[in-house]
Amino acid sequence: MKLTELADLYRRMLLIRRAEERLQKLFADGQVPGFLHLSIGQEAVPVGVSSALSDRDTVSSNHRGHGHTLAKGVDLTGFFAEILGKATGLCKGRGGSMHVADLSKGMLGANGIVGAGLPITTGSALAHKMQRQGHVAAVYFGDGALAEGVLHECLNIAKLWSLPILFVCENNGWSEFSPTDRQLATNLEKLGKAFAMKYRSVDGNVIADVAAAAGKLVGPMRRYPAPAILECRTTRVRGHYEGDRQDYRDAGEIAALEARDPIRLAAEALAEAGAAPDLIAGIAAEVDAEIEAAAEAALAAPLPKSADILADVYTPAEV
Amino acid sequence: MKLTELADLYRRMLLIRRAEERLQKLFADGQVPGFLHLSIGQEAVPVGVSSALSDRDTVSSNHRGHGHTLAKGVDLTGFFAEILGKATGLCKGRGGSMHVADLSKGMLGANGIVGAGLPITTGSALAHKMQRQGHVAAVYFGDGALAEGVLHECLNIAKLWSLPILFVCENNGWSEFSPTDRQLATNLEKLGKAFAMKYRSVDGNVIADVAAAAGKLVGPMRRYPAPAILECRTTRVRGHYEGDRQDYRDAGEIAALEARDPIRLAAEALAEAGAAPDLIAGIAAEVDAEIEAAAEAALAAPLPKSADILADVYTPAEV
Amino acid sequence: MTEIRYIKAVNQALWDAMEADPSVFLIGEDIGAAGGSFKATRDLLDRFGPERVYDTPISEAAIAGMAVGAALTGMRPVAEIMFMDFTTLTMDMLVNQAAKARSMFGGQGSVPMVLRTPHGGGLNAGPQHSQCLEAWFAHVPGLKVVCPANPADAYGLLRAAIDDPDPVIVVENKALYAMKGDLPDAPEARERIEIGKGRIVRPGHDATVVAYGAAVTMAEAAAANLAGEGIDVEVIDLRSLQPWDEGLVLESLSRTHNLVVAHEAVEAFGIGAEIAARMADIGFDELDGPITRVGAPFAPSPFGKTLEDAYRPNAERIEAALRRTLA
Amino acid sequence: MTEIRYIKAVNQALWDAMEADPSVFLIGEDIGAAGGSFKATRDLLDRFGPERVYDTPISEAAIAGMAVGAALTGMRPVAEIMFMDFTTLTMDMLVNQAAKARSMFGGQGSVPMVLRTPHGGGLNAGPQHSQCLEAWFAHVPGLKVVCPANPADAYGLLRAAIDDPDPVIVVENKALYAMKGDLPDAPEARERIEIGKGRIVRPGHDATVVAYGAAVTMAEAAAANLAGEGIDVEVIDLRSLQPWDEGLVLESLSRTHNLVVAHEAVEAFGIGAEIAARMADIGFDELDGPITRVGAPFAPSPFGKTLEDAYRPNAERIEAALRRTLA
Ligand SMILES: Cc1ncc(C[n+]2csc(CCOP(=O)(O)OP(=O)(O)O)c2C)c(N)n1
Ligand SMILES: Cc1ncc(C[n+]2csc(CCOP(=O)(O)OP(=O)(O)O)c2C)c(N)n1
Ligand SMILES: [Mg+2]
Ligand SMILES: [Mg+2]
Repeated sequence: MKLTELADLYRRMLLIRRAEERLQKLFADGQVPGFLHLSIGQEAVPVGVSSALSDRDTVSSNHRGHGHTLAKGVDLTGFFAEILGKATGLCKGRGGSMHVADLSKGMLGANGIVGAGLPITTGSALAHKMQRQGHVAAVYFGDGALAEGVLHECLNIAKLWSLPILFVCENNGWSEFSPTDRQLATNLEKLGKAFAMKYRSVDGNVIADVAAAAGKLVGPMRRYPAPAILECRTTRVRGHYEGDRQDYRDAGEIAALEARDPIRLAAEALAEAGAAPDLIAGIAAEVDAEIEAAAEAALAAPLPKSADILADVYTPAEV
Repeated sequence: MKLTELADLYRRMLLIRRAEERLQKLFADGQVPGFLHLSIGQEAVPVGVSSALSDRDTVSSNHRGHGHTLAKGVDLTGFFAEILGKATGLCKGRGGSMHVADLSKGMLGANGIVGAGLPITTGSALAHKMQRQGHVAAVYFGDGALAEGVLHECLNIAKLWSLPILFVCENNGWSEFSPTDRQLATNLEKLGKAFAMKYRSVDGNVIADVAAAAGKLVGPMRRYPAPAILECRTTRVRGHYEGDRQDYRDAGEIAALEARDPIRLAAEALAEAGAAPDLIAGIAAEVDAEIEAAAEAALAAPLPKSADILADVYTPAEV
Repeated sequence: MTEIRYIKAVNQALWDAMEADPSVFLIGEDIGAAGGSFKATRDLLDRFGPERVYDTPISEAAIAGMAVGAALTGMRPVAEIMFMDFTTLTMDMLVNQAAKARSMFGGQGSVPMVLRTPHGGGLNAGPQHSQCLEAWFAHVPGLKVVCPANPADAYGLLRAAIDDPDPVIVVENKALYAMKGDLPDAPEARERIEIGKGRIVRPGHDATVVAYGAAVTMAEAAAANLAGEGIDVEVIDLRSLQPWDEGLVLESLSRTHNLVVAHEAVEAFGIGAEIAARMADIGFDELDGPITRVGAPFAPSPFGKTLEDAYRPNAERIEAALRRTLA
Repeated sequence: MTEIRYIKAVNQALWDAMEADPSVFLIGEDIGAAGGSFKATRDLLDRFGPERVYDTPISEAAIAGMAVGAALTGMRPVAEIMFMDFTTLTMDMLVNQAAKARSMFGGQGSVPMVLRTPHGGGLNAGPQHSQCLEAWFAHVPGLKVVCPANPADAYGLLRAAIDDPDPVIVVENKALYAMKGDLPDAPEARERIEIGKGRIVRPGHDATVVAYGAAVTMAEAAAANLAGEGIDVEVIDLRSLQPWDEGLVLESLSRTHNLVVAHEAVEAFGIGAEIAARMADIGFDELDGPITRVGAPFAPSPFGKTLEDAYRPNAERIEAALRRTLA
């Protein structure tokens, strides 16, 4: 990978990290309504996957969707504003963290229902195939979601109809407060085999690996529609949601997280590829400024008007 | 297998066959309300499986459930009466062909919802495991049902919790009017492998094979609860339901059915095992008489009273 | 004009919509070569090919969910769920996804999907193949629900549903599939019916019966019977259940001062409850007598013939309800 | 007596029921070591072990379906669905299986299962984690539905639900989980509450407010406000939604002659519609004014604070509805 490319991916990952760290503080300050699921430790996955996607490609996401959303290139201020429940949010403050969407960027929404992104994205892939423009769809889901029946339905249909969809599993070993191995008698590799589906597993914390694998899987799909699975072994650093004290995790596991930090690994890779310390510091400064500006703008933005609760339930008739 | 045993299994298969042939005629005469899905050509499966089960073991079934029901030993007159919608039916005429049940025989019901028997039976197996009496549960489902997501959920949980359940798939190659290979990008063997589940495939039209496999799989479960899959390759001779002209099936396939007729194969096996022609004829005569008596009694039985529509919706409070 | 059956009107609407707009496609179980369990999609595979008519595995959640995703990606899917009872497997996709996407995404887009499904009894299909569950969907903000009572409406409401930018549940009635009616021969002359508007089927001034689906014909029969006694009943076909034509019902009530609501669904917590409740509020001053309702009793739809006949609403019960209101 | 929170009352009911009957067991997501998302099952794994408390994979359809099968095999499962919004994934099992088994099998057996699930807003949990869908279940013959409004009822209704031979949906209210109330210290003194019976929370003679769940406290506040103006409002807590206490409501109406129905669920096609419709029939002669309803507006539950506050019913809206009825 070229240095400029790697630097760009690093930048995107750092943006997600800093954005979530900002949200974490805002949450602690009582500024974020509702549940907040942070993806700290998982940033390489969406950045790597999105590096293979364009705005016309579609993705859908789950409850832990900030990274997926930002990596798809949505407006940062609108993103913050949405999570703060502001009128200027991407969804006018009606969705919040679990429902950020930006259809103009092909981001079909975070989702509060585990597994729900799967059929939605499968349908989006069907649309892409019918439209013959070479676009593809990607769906992010966690290892916990592997237990939902709808996964099975979608693997089957995607394979049967050769749909251009990338199933991206973020396997962080946890489903809320339970280790996923107590919830699953199978794994995605075995399921992929059962459906004769192309499957790759990567260290989801190594950006170059994720990007390379995503590129390899997505490229051919554009001309010869067919599904593929990308399983990313990754790490959930924070609790299931903010406020979760994680007393169910043992100290050893938590201590080991630091060494696998995707941001750190990406910075090391950058340095190894010959990046000057300046470059890395410069990126950090830029990102910080960008986050600060966006967060400030979002904080200053107005709350939605109460009178708007009935807006947008239905599409107004054209005039 | 001993001759007497084989003769007994043959007898049970023939009972199902003749019962359904009688129903077929009654349907043609306009005497059967609703949909009628016949299992002609599939009789060896439930008879073989039930040979490994007792009354305290539970089974649940699907829309094509006559064989499953009769093989579990339910009362024949009550069976006919139910399908004719009579007050004396096993379900007082409120269920019909798709809902025949006899809880006293561990028959938890035919089911009009494809795949619905799967979680119900998984739950029944959980109950058996908790009750520690060595009872097991078995669920019958078709190859078409393999596409329903709930299968995936149940395979996972059954394996994860080591539940004493036998998943019995009647693979007849059809899902209504479509060949199942156009609906599935996987098969049960592969799914079984994905869940590391014990799996056996048998010619579902050869009674000795089904019975032997069922016995082998069910036996150990009673002491060491664990799930297993039994896939039975079988043949749907009639249409999806009565009235279906089957113009979507080609002549070759239909012509080949005769040679695989499970009743015929069982009769041949009996003869080979040294049964006198008398024995076979005697069974036939007995079965015919039994069917005739049951059908006549059911035909003569009263219709349910209109006033009863509100009965049994809830369990009356104990006095 | 040609006389066609209700099911053929559905088929014609699908045909015309697919001719008119290449983004319309069909998805469902056995809807291709088999033409659907009730033949609503007959010949459409031949005409439009497998890239417009998708025969699916038995995966209802995926059918509904794929419709949502395709609709968000520029298509106009029309999904078929073989029996309304099986929509129980699609509720997350319809209620949490299709219904909410536009609103929870701040009005960014729409979900122009249609889900067709037949409800109702009369076929002795038993408790899992006869249910009328439309009240569930009418309770869900973001969904629209229509229920045509005759062939012309089956055509017109389905065309309007397919044109509609929002998700529409089109509830057809199995027992009406064989009903005959006229449809214009020229495609241009075949009309869409506006979603949200009801229709006065029979004017009258003594009482109003609000009905939909199979109950419309029953209400007409009840009205015809009472006409012999000099009781003049107005019959309204709602056509659309969400939104429903509150204005039309209120206007009628303000002329007749008596109201009966009739449908095939279970009475308790059914569609009729909302109509009645609303009129007991905004129409209270117009009411001369109790609002009565006719629906199925509180029991699963039974299988046997005598039982199902006793279970299903009919003209006699609507007549009795009218008499009680007018008493 | 000890003062405990609503969530603890749920926990105590589960504890006591499990102590009393070895066939009672729990099944749901993260209900074991984690004690449930809202801590309803805290300590129960420790006390009763993994053979009575089953932590499941994320498989809602299987959870509900397994409860049906276990109930048919002699057990008394109590399933937890983490948010009522996720019951959308369990509808086939609850509606086509649990609700119908007894009736469609001709009364051969019963399905003694309970499904507990929290509804309602107030946590800014957004459109997919706040819905009140109880009207769906109340429309389904064979199901019972209860909704406790305080800690004592949370205990008493859950115990009754677990004892009940038929499937009961116990709808808890998330915003009430922290509410405090008294529970007797001696297990024998802790009472079950009969399913199907409501309770007069506050007697009055000018108007009746029928409410349930979180709306009960709102109705009490509205009544207290109006009392200052000499308007004497009776408040009824339904407790049980299916069956509901028609007799109690009618009796109250025949004293007050004015009726308001209030709940947190969306107003249109909600529980209130049935109450109002029924009273507009059997209680018509008692009514002095329109029956008004208070519920959420016809929109998905919005996320943002200002929006959610504006969306949720409150005492002011109940007061306004009372004034409109009495006007
Ligand atoms: C249908 C459904 N069931 C349960 C939940 C509650 N829930 C939210 S996240 C979660 C665990 C998801 O684990 P995983 O898919 O591995 O994602 P992760 O949180 O690890 O990123 C659960 C059970 C839900 N939101 N939707
Ligand atoms: C949930 C659901 N979807 C669809 C149907 C309609 N249906 C009834 S039987 C059937 C095909 C089942 O095929 P299979 O499971 O192979 O059983 P077979 O009829 O071959 O015995 C379908 C689609 C249904 N009853 N339930
Ligand atoms: Mg995880
Ligand atoms: Mg089959």
